Amino acid sequence: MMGINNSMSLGGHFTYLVTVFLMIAGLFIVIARGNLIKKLVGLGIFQTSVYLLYIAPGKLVGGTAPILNDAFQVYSNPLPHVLILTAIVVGVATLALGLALTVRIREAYDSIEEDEILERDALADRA
Amino acid sequence: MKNDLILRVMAKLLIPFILLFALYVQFHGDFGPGGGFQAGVILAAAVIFYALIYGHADARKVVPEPLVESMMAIGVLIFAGVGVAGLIFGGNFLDYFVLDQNPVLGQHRGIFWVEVGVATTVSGVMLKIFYIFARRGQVDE
Amino acid sequence: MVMMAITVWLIVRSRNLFSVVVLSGIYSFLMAVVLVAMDAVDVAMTEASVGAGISTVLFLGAMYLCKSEETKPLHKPWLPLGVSVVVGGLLVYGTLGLPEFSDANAPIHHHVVPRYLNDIKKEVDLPNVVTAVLASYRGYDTLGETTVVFTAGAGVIALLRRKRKGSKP
Amino acid sequence: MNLYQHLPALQVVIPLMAAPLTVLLRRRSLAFGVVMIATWVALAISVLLWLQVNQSGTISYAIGNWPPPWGIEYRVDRLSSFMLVLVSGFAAVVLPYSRASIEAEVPPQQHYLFYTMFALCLTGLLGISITGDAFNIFVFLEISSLSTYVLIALGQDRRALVASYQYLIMARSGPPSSSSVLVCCT
Repeated sequence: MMGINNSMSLGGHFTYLVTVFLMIAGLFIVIARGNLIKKLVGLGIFQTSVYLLYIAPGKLVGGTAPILNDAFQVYSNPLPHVLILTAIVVGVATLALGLALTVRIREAYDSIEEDEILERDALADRA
Repeated sequence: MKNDLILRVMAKLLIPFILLFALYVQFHGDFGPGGGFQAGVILAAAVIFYALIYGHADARKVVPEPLVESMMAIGVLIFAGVGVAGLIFGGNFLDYFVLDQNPVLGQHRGIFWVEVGVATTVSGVMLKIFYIFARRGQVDE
Repeated sequence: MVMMAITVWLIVRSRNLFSVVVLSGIYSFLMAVVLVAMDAVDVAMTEASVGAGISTVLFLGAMYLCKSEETKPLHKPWLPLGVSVVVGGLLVYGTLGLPEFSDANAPIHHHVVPRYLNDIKKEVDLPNVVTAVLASYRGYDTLGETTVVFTAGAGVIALLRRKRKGSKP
Repeated sequence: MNLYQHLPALQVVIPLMAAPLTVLLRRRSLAFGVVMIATWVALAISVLLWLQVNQSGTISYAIGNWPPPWGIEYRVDRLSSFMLVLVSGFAAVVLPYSRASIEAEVPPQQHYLFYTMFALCLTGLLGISITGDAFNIFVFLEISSLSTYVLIALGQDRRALVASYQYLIMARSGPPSSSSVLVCCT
């Protein structure tokens, strides 16, 4: 509820600003951090911010959840919900695969830091 | 953790309710929030909970791994099968209108089976991934 | 939402992977709360069960197999920071063009949705519009989604199944 | 029922159904056979579709019998039918020869999973080419890319793992950002 009140008082674009902040924070983690698991966390944040970006425009103040009932007239937009449900599922599928790859990398290199991995590759190439 | 009495008793109390809740989410998804995907995840969570308290070996006895692996495939086949059933009864692919004389009932039937397929695949995959991670850990340490 | 921003800030700062994972679970829960506030109950339920439940379990499982401390980065993060800020600036510029929050005249409410809301009674007759659209109108997407999950499962098996002795190079 | 009319749906669904079948069967020769049949049938369908489009113009197929803006539409025009022939043709040619090389590189109990992934990758690529719905492209893009990560990482070289991981990160950052741009633009 807090989000909604804030967004009302801040001229209607507050939601979008928070979304953008979350998005760049996720992007920053993905680019700047060398740890492979941390990168995946960043990717997750990046994705959830996109969910928010889709869901937020569909909300109507005074509307209810899109479950039909004679007592209500105004509903929030169901279409983004459908799309984002699918996107969440896809996201968790990718996450699982990414973690599996991380585990394999750690077994092959004994490290999950990007810099160390690149170093070891360079060493192996020279040898 | 395996021998903690409180955990074991609480788990025994809770797991049936989690399973029941999963079924509720599955079949009540048409009327309230919920659906196949959420139900599948909750179902998998119940078994994961069991595995955490009683150990992986016991969990594998209750829900054996080959079963889990086939569940993954069967779910997709159920879903695609509903689509092909639409073809066979003379409609387009995934056409639920033709599944019953009454098109609206046909829709209900189609959605029901589709959700069953989704739940089967999702719970199968989640469990399988959990089992595999758990087993890797045992080999490693 | 402010709490979410704080959580994310902590995630960026923290080096202990365990706390990062727990924080991301908290973040998912907060996200689910926000989604409920936005009337997306189905999505919120999924986000809570997936984001806070399954992904945390997966992360912990993976961390059990790897070590849980992040090393200090070798280079200064100015370049990535710059890139992120530029992208953020572009996005803020983009959002200025978006309709106001909760604007009933926005195009998103007029394209296909009225038909979903009005005709669902006689065409599908399920009260939960999200389920109806998901499983029927856009059922093919859901088939694709199920296949994605299946792909991930089979992929994890392919990557992580324990090898028999001697098959390793 | 007239099969000829349903070719656009069958084009994607046949390889899609082949994938879980391989997991169920689990024997690698059976899996190979199933995927082989599916691939060649897909090739035949795509050639038929190509001829059909050349004769009678763009085909539109409404999945689930919902008219396009509400449901998902498959659209086969000249370009996409050509892409279909190209993709399934490559798959059909590559598959028989892949058998020998995966026998050399992949541990034997993973062989059937290679074929699963192959079928899924084909499904995804065909789905991307044929669909007329933006979100559907995203879903099928995910199918093909997830299976591609696995196909890359299945090899024995450990650098393949890192390459696959980087591919995953890149590809995952792409769609959300592009889709957010999409939202901002519309």
